[in-house]
Amino acid sequence: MFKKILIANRGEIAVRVIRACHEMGIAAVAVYSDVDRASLHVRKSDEAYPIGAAAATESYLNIAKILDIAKRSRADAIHPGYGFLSENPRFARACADAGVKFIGPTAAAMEAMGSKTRARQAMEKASIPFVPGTSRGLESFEEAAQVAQHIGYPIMLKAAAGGGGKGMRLVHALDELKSALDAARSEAERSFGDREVYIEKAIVNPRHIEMQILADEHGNTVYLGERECSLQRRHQKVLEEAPSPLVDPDMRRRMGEVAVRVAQAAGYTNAGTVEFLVDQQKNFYFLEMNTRLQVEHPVTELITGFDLVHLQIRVAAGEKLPFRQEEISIRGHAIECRIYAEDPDNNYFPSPGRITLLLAPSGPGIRRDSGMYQGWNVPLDYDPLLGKLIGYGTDRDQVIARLMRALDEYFVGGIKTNISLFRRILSDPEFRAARLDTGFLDRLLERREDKKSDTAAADVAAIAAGIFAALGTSASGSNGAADANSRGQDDNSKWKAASRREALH
Amino acid sequence: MFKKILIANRGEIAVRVIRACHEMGIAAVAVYSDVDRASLHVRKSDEAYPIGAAAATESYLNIAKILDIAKRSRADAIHPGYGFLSENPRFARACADAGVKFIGPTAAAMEAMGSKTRARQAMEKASIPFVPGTSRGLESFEEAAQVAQHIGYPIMLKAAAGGGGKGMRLVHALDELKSALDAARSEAERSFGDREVYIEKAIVNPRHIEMQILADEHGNTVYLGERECSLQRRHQKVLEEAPSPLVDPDMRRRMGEVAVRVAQAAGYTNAGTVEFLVDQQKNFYFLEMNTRLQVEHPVTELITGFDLVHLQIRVAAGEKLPFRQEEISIRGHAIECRIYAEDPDNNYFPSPGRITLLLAPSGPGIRRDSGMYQGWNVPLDYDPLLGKLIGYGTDRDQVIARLMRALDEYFVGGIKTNISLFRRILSDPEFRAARLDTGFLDRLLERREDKKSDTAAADVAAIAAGIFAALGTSASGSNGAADANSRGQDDNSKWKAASRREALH
Amino acid sequence: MIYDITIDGKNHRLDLNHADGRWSCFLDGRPMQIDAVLARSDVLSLRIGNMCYEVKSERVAGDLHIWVGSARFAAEVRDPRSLRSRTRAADHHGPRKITAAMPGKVVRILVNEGEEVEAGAGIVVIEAMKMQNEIKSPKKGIVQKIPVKQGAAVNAGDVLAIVE
Amino acid sequence: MIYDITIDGKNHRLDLNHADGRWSCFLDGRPMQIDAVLARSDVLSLRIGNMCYEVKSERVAGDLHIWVGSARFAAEVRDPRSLRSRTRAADHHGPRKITAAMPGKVVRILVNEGEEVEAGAGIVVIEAMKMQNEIKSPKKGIVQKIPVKQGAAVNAGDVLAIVE
Repeated sequence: MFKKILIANRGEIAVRVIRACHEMGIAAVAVYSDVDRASLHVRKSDEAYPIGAAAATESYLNIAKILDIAKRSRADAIHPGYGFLSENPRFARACADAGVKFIGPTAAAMEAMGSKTRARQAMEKASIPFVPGTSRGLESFEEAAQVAQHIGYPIMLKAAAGGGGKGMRLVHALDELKSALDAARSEAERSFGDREVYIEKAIVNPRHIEMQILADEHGNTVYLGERECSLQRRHQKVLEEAPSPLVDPDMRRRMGEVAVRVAQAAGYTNAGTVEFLVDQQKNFYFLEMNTRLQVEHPVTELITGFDLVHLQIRVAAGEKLPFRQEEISIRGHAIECRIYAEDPDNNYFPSPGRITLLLAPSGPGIRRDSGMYQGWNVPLDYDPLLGKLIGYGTDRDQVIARLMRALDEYFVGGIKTNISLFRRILSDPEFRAARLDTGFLDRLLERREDKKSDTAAADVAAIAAGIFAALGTSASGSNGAADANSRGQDDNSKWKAASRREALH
Repeated sequence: MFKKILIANRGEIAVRVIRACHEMGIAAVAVYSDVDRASLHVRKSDEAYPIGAAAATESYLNIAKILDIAKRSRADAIHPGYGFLSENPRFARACADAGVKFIGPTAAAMEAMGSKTRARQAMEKASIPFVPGTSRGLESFEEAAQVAQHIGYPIMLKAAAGGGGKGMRLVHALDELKSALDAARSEAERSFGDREVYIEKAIVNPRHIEMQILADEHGNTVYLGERECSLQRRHQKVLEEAPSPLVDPDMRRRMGEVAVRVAQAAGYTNAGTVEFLVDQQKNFYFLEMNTRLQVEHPVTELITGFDLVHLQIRVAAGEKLPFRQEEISIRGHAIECRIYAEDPDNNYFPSPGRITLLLAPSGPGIRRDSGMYQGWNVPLDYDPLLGKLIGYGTDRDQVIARLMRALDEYFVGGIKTNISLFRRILSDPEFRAARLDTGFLDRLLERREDKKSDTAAADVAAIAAGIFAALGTSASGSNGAADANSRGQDDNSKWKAASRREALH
Repeated sequence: MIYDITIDGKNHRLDLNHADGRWSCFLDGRPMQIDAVLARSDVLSLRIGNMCYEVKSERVAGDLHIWVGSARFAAEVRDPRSLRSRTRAADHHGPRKITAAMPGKVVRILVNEGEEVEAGAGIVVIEAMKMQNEIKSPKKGIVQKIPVKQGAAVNAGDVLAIVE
Repeated sequence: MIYDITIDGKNHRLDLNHADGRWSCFLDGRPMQIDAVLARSDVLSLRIGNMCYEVKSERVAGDLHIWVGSARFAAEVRDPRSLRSRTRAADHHGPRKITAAMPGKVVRILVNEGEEVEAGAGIVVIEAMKMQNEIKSPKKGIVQKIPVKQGAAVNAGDVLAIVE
């Protein structure tokens, strides 16, 4: 087993991996950019090294610097988390060259899956069902027009190197095709340095369902059940659940077996995710493979009882899978809410800043994976994911009720977060009935939230505002409310000081 | 279903029940004594009523006051938690008389199990194996001597009304019997107002294993697996796990079926626990039944995937059990650590006071049920249980490693706690090998903890102590450490103020 | 102590006094039976009658929010005896300031000082966390002043423009 | 700034200076490369070389504890230039005070003022959380003073007896 693992990441996933290391008796090495010295992953690490400026290219994306730290700290493996370098075959290869184990698939497997067109070619060979369309980049507008007519509109133009919705265009008819093709190509060029674009049939209101797989380095590959990831905004997932309410045991077995064949076709090792589009007739089509740990891996952990990061590390250390397919069972239901520093009143624009108060939920069925803490200044340089609230219950209704309860306990003061969005989603009748597709969230957000004016609660707010001001006033005096439970030590918010000044004026 | 439930308890269990109520859409009514206004269960309730002085007899044990609040608040049910009135048949009967549903068994079932001798008589009738001895109170010393000789020394003298180790004496030979009998009788009289004492064969180094059962009001009774509760100090449990490492599926089934027969013999409804002593040949003997929710119920919840408090409420509302015995399966392993406000350096004497800093663990496999918060003043009037840290893992080794990690994250500043004790237990080779019996903890505590002096860590402490003092010094000035992450708002600890004064002197 | 309190745009007058461990409270003239404990800084456990509320207080970019359970209210508290707060209250009727809702970088300025803009017209573009946000004019008017420069870092609450 | 620091009974001299966002640090004359961030009050993220430590600080009943990860150290910090701390330090050599480790009630007083006691002899019995605790003399000596009365409530740190 490894003695020391370098975590080439930050935020909640770095904390997640550090915890796994500590549970396995492995020392955890953190790296951090200039704005991340006070981050939770540094606090929780055993060793920590600065790696440069805030810009990711100077730090978390800088292969040479990270490998230099691996060497200086004598780490024998690197966990890349998700994002940053996690799906970069050059990094995987550089690790191998430097004699440090990359905890993930081989560079070759990544490359096979990294280009969507190459992946489609491989799947074609392995007889995997995928969304109809081309498996090669489009040569010309004429070819595009021909293919589109052949498979029928609407069609999707997609960047071969794509991800995160970049270089993607939905085309309803021939007259839109030319400009869409040009736009997709130039966006692909700008985003990925690769203008290759291909065509897929557009599936109307599809569901996005993905299958977790795990493969050891001895030829054993298993699937660990699916996740329902249809709730997306701007092609970014917001809430995920497992199992999918759509998938029955037979469909799960069929999708799982296809996912295992996809992984085997790519010579895949370690944890990975095979994404499928599912149409309204429950046909499923291979979409792409994510060659890393997913943000939403905890929902799979909760329903299977396994720890995927432990397993990633054990597989990377050369161990065989400790279970066979038939020993994996699914029990209960899990849902993950991605807590972002985003402003719901401002179109979910990122909202960094200092967290002045943090009340975290706990209790039965609640798991919290987080990279934040009270007093931390959320930097504005990275993805605004603060943490994840994951609920587990006997069934879907119970976990929904449980998350509603936990969301009511969750309070992140001083910055805007999307916590209120989850209350809307979880209490939506369509969501409760599991009528989900990738358009669900946009439709929900288009509807104005009917804020019923709660007069009683407004009265409570008025009284409380006055009491807060009054307590600020007599901070050093004696007053009953404060005496009943000695006052917090933490008192010098500007506002209180201000109201104190005013009251004494 | 109930609309409003009154929780006749405080601390972590009151919070636990409030959470279940909120998850089920039921309003939660809290009651609190004079020293508990600032307690977490009041903060989290929907309605809260003061019920009197700190002394439990004036508040949490006062049946008339609690029923008066139930009436005023129009609660349609009462959850008693554990301790206080939870096993008091007079209370259960008073609830029934007042038309409020008591969430637990009937008064009659409690009475059948409340007296240990009556319970033994019932078990005798139902052919349940119990520890050899008398099923009736001892009339005289002569009778005691006769019975003791018949079953063979060592024997245990036990109070019929007993609990918590009170009125219990281990007797090795005849010449100790007289004084032990007198002592047990007078202690039983003092503790329970009932001097009835009976004899049981003393089982050497027994294991204490209990079986969770659940019965609806329609005649259905199931068992939910066992808990290993051998780790006790002064007959109080400290750490519990499920499943028991000793119990295999066949033994579980046999114990479970006996437990169901015990419950049925008593006409038992709702959640309950059947305690067994297990000897070194794995024979198990009925010991007693706890007619309430146990402190350690979460370990059963984690391995079965059920929520016992939800089920208690549903059963009390007249619902049928939502599953049959064969639908209950056990997966993984769970361990609970009871976090007490106790001083490990002072023989685990209770240590109330103000919590100046609370860092709580989270992440994979960690559940935290707690009644404390930062800034709270732990009152000295009640049981010192602050909360419970419960770990879940794929197997026993993983959950032990996970709890070690979580204990390292756990920090309760300002008061003494027993957190360090769990590090000792979980890293003990005997514990890891699952060689457990009820004497384990006393043996562990008799061994001096070999505190190896860690010079490197002491150097770190020295430097940190200086930095804390220096930062206190320049609290309002600018310094890099503080600037890197703007200083906590919470700064006016006496100590810092003092070091500031000194430095400026 | 009397406070003028605005909750989500609606004005209330609160007469609040504290003596001998008890509060007396009149909200808009109505007597309210209250009992309050500051559990920790910015967290109040408030009983009104026997109803129990966990109330949180926060400032985001200068704005005071009061949360009753999970419902957020925009709040302003003024002590009528205070000259300072009266002056501040008057602020709201002057030219309209457009402030940054979060820290970020000014990537583009879309209008010139002196230019007339419609309500909803873009004024500046701010970038944070890899996303760009166009800050719009809240009303029709003349852009009096744009105190920020392209490329500048701004903090939450900084004034980006003033529209008269 | 120079501090005399006692950690678990062992004395250290710490020379600590902070300028331009960097610390210079000498522990018992050895130069240490350190980097510190106060994550929140009483929690320090401390790097020494590249090793990383989460250090917590607390006071329990007047005693300062420094926790390095999960290892607790008893600490005393004195600024040698401070007269006050010198005076306090001298305290330790006077008669021995026996203080309450936690709040509770005095249920019994076992000795009289002026009585001679052995080390380990019971002095008073304190009750808290339904348990009784006998407070013992730390040394052989004469009981100078017992400032508490039977039935009295005591707070953590209160002097229960002085043994000379």
